[in-house]
Amino acid sequence: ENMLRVSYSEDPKSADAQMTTDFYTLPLNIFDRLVESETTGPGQSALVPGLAERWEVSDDGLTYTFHLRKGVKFHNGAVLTADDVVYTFDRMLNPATKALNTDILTFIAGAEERLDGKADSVSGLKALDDQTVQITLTKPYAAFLALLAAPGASIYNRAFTEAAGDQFGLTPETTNGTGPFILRDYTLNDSEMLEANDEYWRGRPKLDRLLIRVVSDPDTLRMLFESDEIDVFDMDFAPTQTPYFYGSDQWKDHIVSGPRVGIYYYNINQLKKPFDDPRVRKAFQMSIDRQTILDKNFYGKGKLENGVMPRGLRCYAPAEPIAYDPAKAKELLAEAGYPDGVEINLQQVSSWSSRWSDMNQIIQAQVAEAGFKAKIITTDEAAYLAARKAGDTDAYTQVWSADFNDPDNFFYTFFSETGSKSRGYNNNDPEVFAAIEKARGMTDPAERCKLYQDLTARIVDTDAAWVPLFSLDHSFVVQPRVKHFVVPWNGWSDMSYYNVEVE
Amino acid sequence: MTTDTGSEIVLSTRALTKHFHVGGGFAGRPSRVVRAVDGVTLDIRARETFALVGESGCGKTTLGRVMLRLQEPTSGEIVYDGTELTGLGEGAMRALRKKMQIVFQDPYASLNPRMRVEQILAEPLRSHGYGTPAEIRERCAELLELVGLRTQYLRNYPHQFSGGQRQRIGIARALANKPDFVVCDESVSALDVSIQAQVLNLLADLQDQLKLTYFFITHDLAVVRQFADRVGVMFLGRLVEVGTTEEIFARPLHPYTMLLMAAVPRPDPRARGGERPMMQGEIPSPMALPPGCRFHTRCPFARDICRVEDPVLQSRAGHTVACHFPLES
Amino acid sequence: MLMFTLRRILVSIPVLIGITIILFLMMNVVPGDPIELMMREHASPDVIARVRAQMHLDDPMVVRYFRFLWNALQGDLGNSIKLNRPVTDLILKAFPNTLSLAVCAALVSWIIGIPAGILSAVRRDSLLDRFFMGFSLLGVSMPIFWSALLFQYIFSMKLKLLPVSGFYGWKYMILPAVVLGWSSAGVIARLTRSSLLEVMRLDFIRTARAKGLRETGVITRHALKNALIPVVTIMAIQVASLLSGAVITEAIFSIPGVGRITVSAISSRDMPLLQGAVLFATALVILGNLVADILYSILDPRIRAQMRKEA
Amino acid sequence: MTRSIDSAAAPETPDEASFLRDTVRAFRRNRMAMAGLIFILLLVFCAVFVPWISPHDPYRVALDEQLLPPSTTYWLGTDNFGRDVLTRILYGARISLVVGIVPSLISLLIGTIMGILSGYLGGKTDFVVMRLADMMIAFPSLLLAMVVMYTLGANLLNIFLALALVGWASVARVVRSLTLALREKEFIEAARANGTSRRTIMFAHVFPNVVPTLIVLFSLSIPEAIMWESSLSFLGVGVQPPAASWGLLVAKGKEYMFQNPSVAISPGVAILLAVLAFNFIGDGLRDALDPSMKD
Amino acid sequence: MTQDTILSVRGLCTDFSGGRGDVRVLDELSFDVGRGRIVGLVGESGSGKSMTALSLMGLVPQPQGRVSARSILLDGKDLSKLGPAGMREIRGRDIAMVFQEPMTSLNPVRKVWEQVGEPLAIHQGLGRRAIRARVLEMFELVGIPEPKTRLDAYPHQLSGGLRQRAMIAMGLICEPKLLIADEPTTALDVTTQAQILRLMRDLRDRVGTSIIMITHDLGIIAEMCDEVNVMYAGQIVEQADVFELFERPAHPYTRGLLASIPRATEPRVSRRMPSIPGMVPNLAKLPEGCRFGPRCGEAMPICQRAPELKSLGQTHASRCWLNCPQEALSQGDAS
Ligand SMILES: Nc1ncnc2c1ncn2[C@@H]1O[C@H](COP(=O)(O)OP(=O)(O)OP(=O)(O)O)[C@@H](O)[C@H]1O
Ligand SMILES: Nc1ncnc2c1ncn2[C@@H]1O[C@H](COP(=O)(O)OP(=O)(O)OP(=O)(O)O)[C@@H](O)[C@H]1O
Ligand SMILES: [Mg+2]
Ligand SMILES: [Mg+2]
Repeated sequence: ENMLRVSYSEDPKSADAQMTTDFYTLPLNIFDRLVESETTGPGQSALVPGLAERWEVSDDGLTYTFHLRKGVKFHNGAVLTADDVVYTFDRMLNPATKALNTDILTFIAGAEERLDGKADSVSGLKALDDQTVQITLTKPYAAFLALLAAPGASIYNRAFTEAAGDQFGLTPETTNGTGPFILRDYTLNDSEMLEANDEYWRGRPKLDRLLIRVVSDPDTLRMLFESDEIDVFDMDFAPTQTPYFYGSDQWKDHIVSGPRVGIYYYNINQLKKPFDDPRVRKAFQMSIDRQTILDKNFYGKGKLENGVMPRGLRCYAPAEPIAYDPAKAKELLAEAGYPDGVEINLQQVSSWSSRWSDMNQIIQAQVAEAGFKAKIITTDEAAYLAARKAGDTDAYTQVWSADFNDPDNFFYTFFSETGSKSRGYNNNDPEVFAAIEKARGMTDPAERCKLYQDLTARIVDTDAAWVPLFSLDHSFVVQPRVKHFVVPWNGWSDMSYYNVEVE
Repeated sequence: MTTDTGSEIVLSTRALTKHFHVGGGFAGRPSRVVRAVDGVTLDIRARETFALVGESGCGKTTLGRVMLRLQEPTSGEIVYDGTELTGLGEGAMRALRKKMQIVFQDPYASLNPRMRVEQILAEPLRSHGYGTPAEIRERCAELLELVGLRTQYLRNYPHQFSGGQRQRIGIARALANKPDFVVCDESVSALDVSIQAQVLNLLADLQDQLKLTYFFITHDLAVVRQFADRVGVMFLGRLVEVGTTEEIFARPLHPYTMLLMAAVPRPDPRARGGERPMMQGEIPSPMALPPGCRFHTRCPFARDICRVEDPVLQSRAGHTVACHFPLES
Repeated sequence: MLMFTLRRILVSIPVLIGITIILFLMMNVVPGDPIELMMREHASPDVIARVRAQMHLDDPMVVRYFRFLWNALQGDLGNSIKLNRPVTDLILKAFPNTLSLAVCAALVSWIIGIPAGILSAVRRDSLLDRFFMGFSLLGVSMPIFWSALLFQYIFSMKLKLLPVSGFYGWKYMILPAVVLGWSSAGVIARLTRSSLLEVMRLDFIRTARAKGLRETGVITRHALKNALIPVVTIMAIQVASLLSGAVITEAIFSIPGVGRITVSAISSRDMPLLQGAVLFATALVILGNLVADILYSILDPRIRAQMRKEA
Repeated sequence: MTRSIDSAAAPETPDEASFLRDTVRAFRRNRMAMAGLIFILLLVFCAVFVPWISPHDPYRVALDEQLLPPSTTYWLGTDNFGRDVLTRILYGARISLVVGIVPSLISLLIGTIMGILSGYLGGKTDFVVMRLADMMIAFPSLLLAMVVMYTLGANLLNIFLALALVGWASVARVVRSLTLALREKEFIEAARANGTSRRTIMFAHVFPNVVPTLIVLFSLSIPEAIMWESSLSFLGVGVQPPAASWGLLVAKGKEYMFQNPSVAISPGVAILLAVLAFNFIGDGLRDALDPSMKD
Repeated sequence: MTQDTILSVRGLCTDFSGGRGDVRVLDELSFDVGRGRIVGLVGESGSGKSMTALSLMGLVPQPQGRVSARSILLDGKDLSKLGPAGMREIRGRDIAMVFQEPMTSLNPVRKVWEQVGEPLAIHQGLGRRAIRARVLEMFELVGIPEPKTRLDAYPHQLSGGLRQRAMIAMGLICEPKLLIADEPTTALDVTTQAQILRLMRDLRDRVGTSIIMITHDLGIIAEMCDEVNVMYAGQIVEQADVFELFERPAHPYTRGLLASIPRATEPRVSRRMPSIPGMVPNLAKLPEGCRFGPRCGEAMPICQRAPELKSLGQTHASRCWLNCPQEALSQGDAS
């Protein structure tokens, strides 16, 4: 039988794209969006029409008019109309929904009011007729289309979704989309079974079925894969198996790898001593031997990054390299008034994958040479979030990969006024804030890219507000019978399996 | 009589009762009652040895413990030396314990295996604020000598002694605070015959020397005859007969007393085989007492009234007996 | 017997209430907000505040606790914050999996532990004794995740006898049950051994020997039943504790059981789910104890009489 | 004096053998227990003096020496950071032994006090204490430990707290039942008859008589605590790296099982041996302290 | 050994190896039991009475205990030459035993009739029905009231007296040649005790079983026994016909014992009772020579040497130098 078996390390908890920020495989396969971002090559994507056949953007960049594809049917047989689109977006902004992905839509006129409960509808959302949706923004936003291709912008059916209420997406009976697969079975913490949608408007997918199993133990996952109970082995779930598969004669030819539009970085909090001093931050940047970490801890599968944008992102351009120079770092520290070194905290969360604690341990050892006495602080996630919000952290390491292909997804997240505070950077640079806001509305792509590249220089080199590390490839091992397996452009584990085939 | 039994009463009980509730508990059905001691009225005279005899489970131990208020009586009075004990507070009772002591049956179980003899003897002294540590040590040595043990044993543990020696330590402990009244609960039953005599002799000597009163619980009638001044016979929580030892042994009035005495094996092969009367059947359970006289189910002389009416303890021919038809000698 | 059971259940009510109070306090005095945790930085403080209000999370603790208690008494344990499903549903779906794992594991531990305990008691201080005790202690001494890996590697990877992981039939049950069961077999073996040794010292064993009974007969007909009384009572409790102790096994063998739900409830501060799961697990332990007592009385006529009298 | 009859025949120097000495002798005759004891002593010695014994730094990161197989320099190989596994195991022994011992002591202390109070005083005290203990026993222990670790943070102190919380109740139960049995003993009754205060009775009579059992419980709860810690470490809420505990080393090493089995197996074997050793010691103590097993 | 001797023990020794070296708990025991006779074994706690019984039964705790004997002839068959399997055949069939504690000597979790009838299953391979019928018969024989209803009782449902009767029924069920009763009435009330003792005597009269009666109560000995062996510290110190023993005790220990028994039948003369000074010796630290020497009021210099059990006539023997005046005197001179 033509079934693909993949795995997830955790239960996705819901198929409702509005309710998750972590697990997109179900939404990507069950629903469609107005616009889709298609993987055109390793790390490359293009926006292509989805449920919207075509669209127009007004000259001021404020009004988007989408013309829906005719005859698209939901899994329950209902026909897609413009009202479904309006409903879907309104549902996301409806405070009663408690949706998590609202920032996709906050540019729409009236979105904030709706979110704050001050309005019963969103003024910027209009169904002009059955096939036409008009969306008005409060101000121009260059990446709006890209946002609409994000999984969170999946389109639901009004009647069905309203009836399902808060159970939408939790069971096969309460899930309904237009996508290539239909949810047939959902066993919490065990598996989800999807079946091909014979009526799919783009044509029936090549797979009959898609099984997503929840396997949380990396060793178990590897053994499942090797005993042919799983078709795709995601090395992100078991990074320590990388050398084994690359070295295995049996498997090394079945590795599918792709760059990830994502970046590993260290956050630095400028609110607290000693990182309030740019020299200390600079010293921190210089005291990390990134190449060694990449080579030894990540088996060399990736590239160093020196900017805010990872390779593959629109507007990406190589930035000024950061040198590994512990001696210089030591000098800088002394200059900043810490000749005998300085204590810093590296924050981590106990439930995170051991990758982060490994990295902290390595960096703890590396920065010691420059005089940073790093202490690793482990808390649970709730405490960590609270501390970060309160500006109590010194530094932590994380990865960010693109939700949509636009620099705004990175710059706004980290260095906008809200992002800088809530993520614990506190890089309170009004010029940067202003520039990021400005870039959002810029329509000339070249100019816009230039601005982002300048911002990179400002943030990374001048302010040393951020420590870029590297971007890693995402590797999968697939069983030989799996065909057309492609790493998605952004390098995620979440992907659409529409094009995959099994022999 | 060899001891000068005074006539003043040192301890008396009035309608003393101790009931145990077994089972039950909240949400359960009303629990069942064991009438371990059921209305015992008794006077014990100063410097006498009062023996309490009866079969296993008849309530001897319970009576002894209740008299010392080691267990709270269910009802009734205990008067010790003019003081009513039942209402006494914790502190006053603790103070009185100096004067009322107990020696237990099992010489193994009654000494804490983890304590040295010295600690065992010092404890009652300390509890009553006897004096300085040096004085206490001196008194411990004195006590040990009193019971005929060498003072160098002070630093030994109980398991290093023989049964008889242990029982002496138990006696020494009871005597630590110079009591007047000592309950001996089967104090020699666990000992070998040859040792039993030693300990009984010791108890007799101490009584003479220290003017003690013994409440002597035992089931061994032979010991009673040789050791006690007066005897109380107990049956299922009741005293059925009380009198001087000689009276009771020479002229038992209660059928139970008579049968009890007949049952004792005699260390004389010539005396065997004589068709002595023998009790039949089982002793009723203290949880389900029969109506009327509680002995009637086993009594060879029971008549109709015995099955209906419970006899009271009354004076008869020099001692007291609870029987509708006391035996005539 | 019925009265006895009823009384035991009554006594366990304060225990259950106490546990919910402790949990409630513990989860409430420490920082961390389930909504914030769920929404991360994606939601503005206003939105979070709104959601909190909607879920009555801002009411005073006492009010919230009594609301929980009141609803729980009516059989409603609320909705999981994180999974957005009724807690009762979640637990009832996951429970049969955990139960079958626990029961199978318990069976394994008895199959290993009881014979090992008997043999090593009978052959006390012999090589056999050492071997069996060592074997059952080995299970105790190996972290579960370690023995799990070992077994998976040997039986699934190398010998290809059993599936690695998952929960789709009896074959899938074997490895997790062996791993979990072996880890508690030592307790059973040790208890069986010491209990049997204890019984073998009793007078009636001498009586049995005085009849001319063979040693095997002495053990099987006289010693064993007595010796197993304490073991059986532990066994019933053990099933209950395995139920809640299966967290790691469930994770490694991808078993969708209660343990996994509970762990995620703890880390996401999902109070309704956590309360529900713990309440459930606790009730099971209490039930296990009750079963143990009833078994006890079935095995031991003295206790049976006692209970009949009490009830 | 006529009464000195007894002394005449009594041994001049009473049998010197004390309870302690008997116990030690019985224990020493148990070969498994002695082997266990020697192993643990050796382990403690190594753990204490490891900075002087081992030439390696347990925290040094040397990524070019990752996952080396056992060699003469690195007897048990190196881990994914190039740290010497043996040295880490010995440093881990420090934490694991402490984790084994401290919470056991705490739960023993609490459990003993609660158990004696509950058993001796009875009544309401008993009801309350036993319901508390029931709660702790009924509360799924791993979950209880996790709740503590998650809510109060993963550090050594909280591990102690969590394990003590889990452990005291069963100690209390055992001590209570011992106390109940002791309360009926005649020597306790004798103390009461002497007017000895309840406090003294509990302290001087009951307590010393539960000590042998406590020792056995202690020796058996150490391995249990070590296992608990490893479970917590596996779940990510135990001891936090770069500190090393055996549980953590195994949990971490498991990831490299197929690249360098020594990383996973050696700390596992350390746990195994230590747990077995403590178990043997515990069994040996139980046999030695149980007077009925003595001849 | 005559035709009428059912058991003849010669040179029975039992040793225990323990923590502090070997201890000889039975030292060269020799005695006979006549057919249909009741032979008493009396002595203080620890003197080795129970150990004698266990040695005869082959039930001495292994591996600490070792039994050896020149011969133990049971009806002509030498038990000391039988292996464990052979002893199993004998136990319960030819020799049976009744133990002291009727409560703990019965298995609490099995019905009484199963336990009482078990020897039949072992030695005669009877079926359950037949066994039940036999047990019922035995219950009637030992005077258990309402025997039918007691069959299915558990031990705890019976009183002490009934339990001891059941034990006796169990002992007699295979009609053994010899019944060993180890303190069968010590745990019982005086009145129940008297019933049981009478029962045992009646049974002997009716069934003709020989009985070894172990007790420390000389009263029971006087009631029950035909012959008596007095034990002291692992040895038989006096062996006599029961009348002989009570009327003419030859050993100072026996005399002391008889004197220190309180008597219920005689009025008190003095509260001070005659007693044997000192205490029973520790078997691991026996005195030189006569084991009773240190406590003996009549000890002589020769008592530094161990006396032999010396015959004083057909039915009497004693282990004391007083019974060998010549030797005692000559030795006394020599030293
Ligand atoms: N704590 C208790 N709870 C319930 N019943 C008790 C308790 N103590 C004693 N009894 C019961 O009270 C009755 C009298 O017991 P007690 O110990 O006083 O008898 P005794 O005459 O001393 O017996 P023995 O000769 O066996 O020592 C018995 O039936 C006993 O079972
Ligand atoms: N397992 C053993 N190891 C060593 N010595 C033992 C053992 N069992 C019994 N003894 C010793 O054997 C001796 C005889 O014991 P036995 O039980 O025969 O005495 P007894 O005369 O029956 O005493 P009691 O009247 O107390 O029953 C005692 O001194 C005892 O200490
Ligand atoms: Mg008593
Ligand atoms: Mg004996």
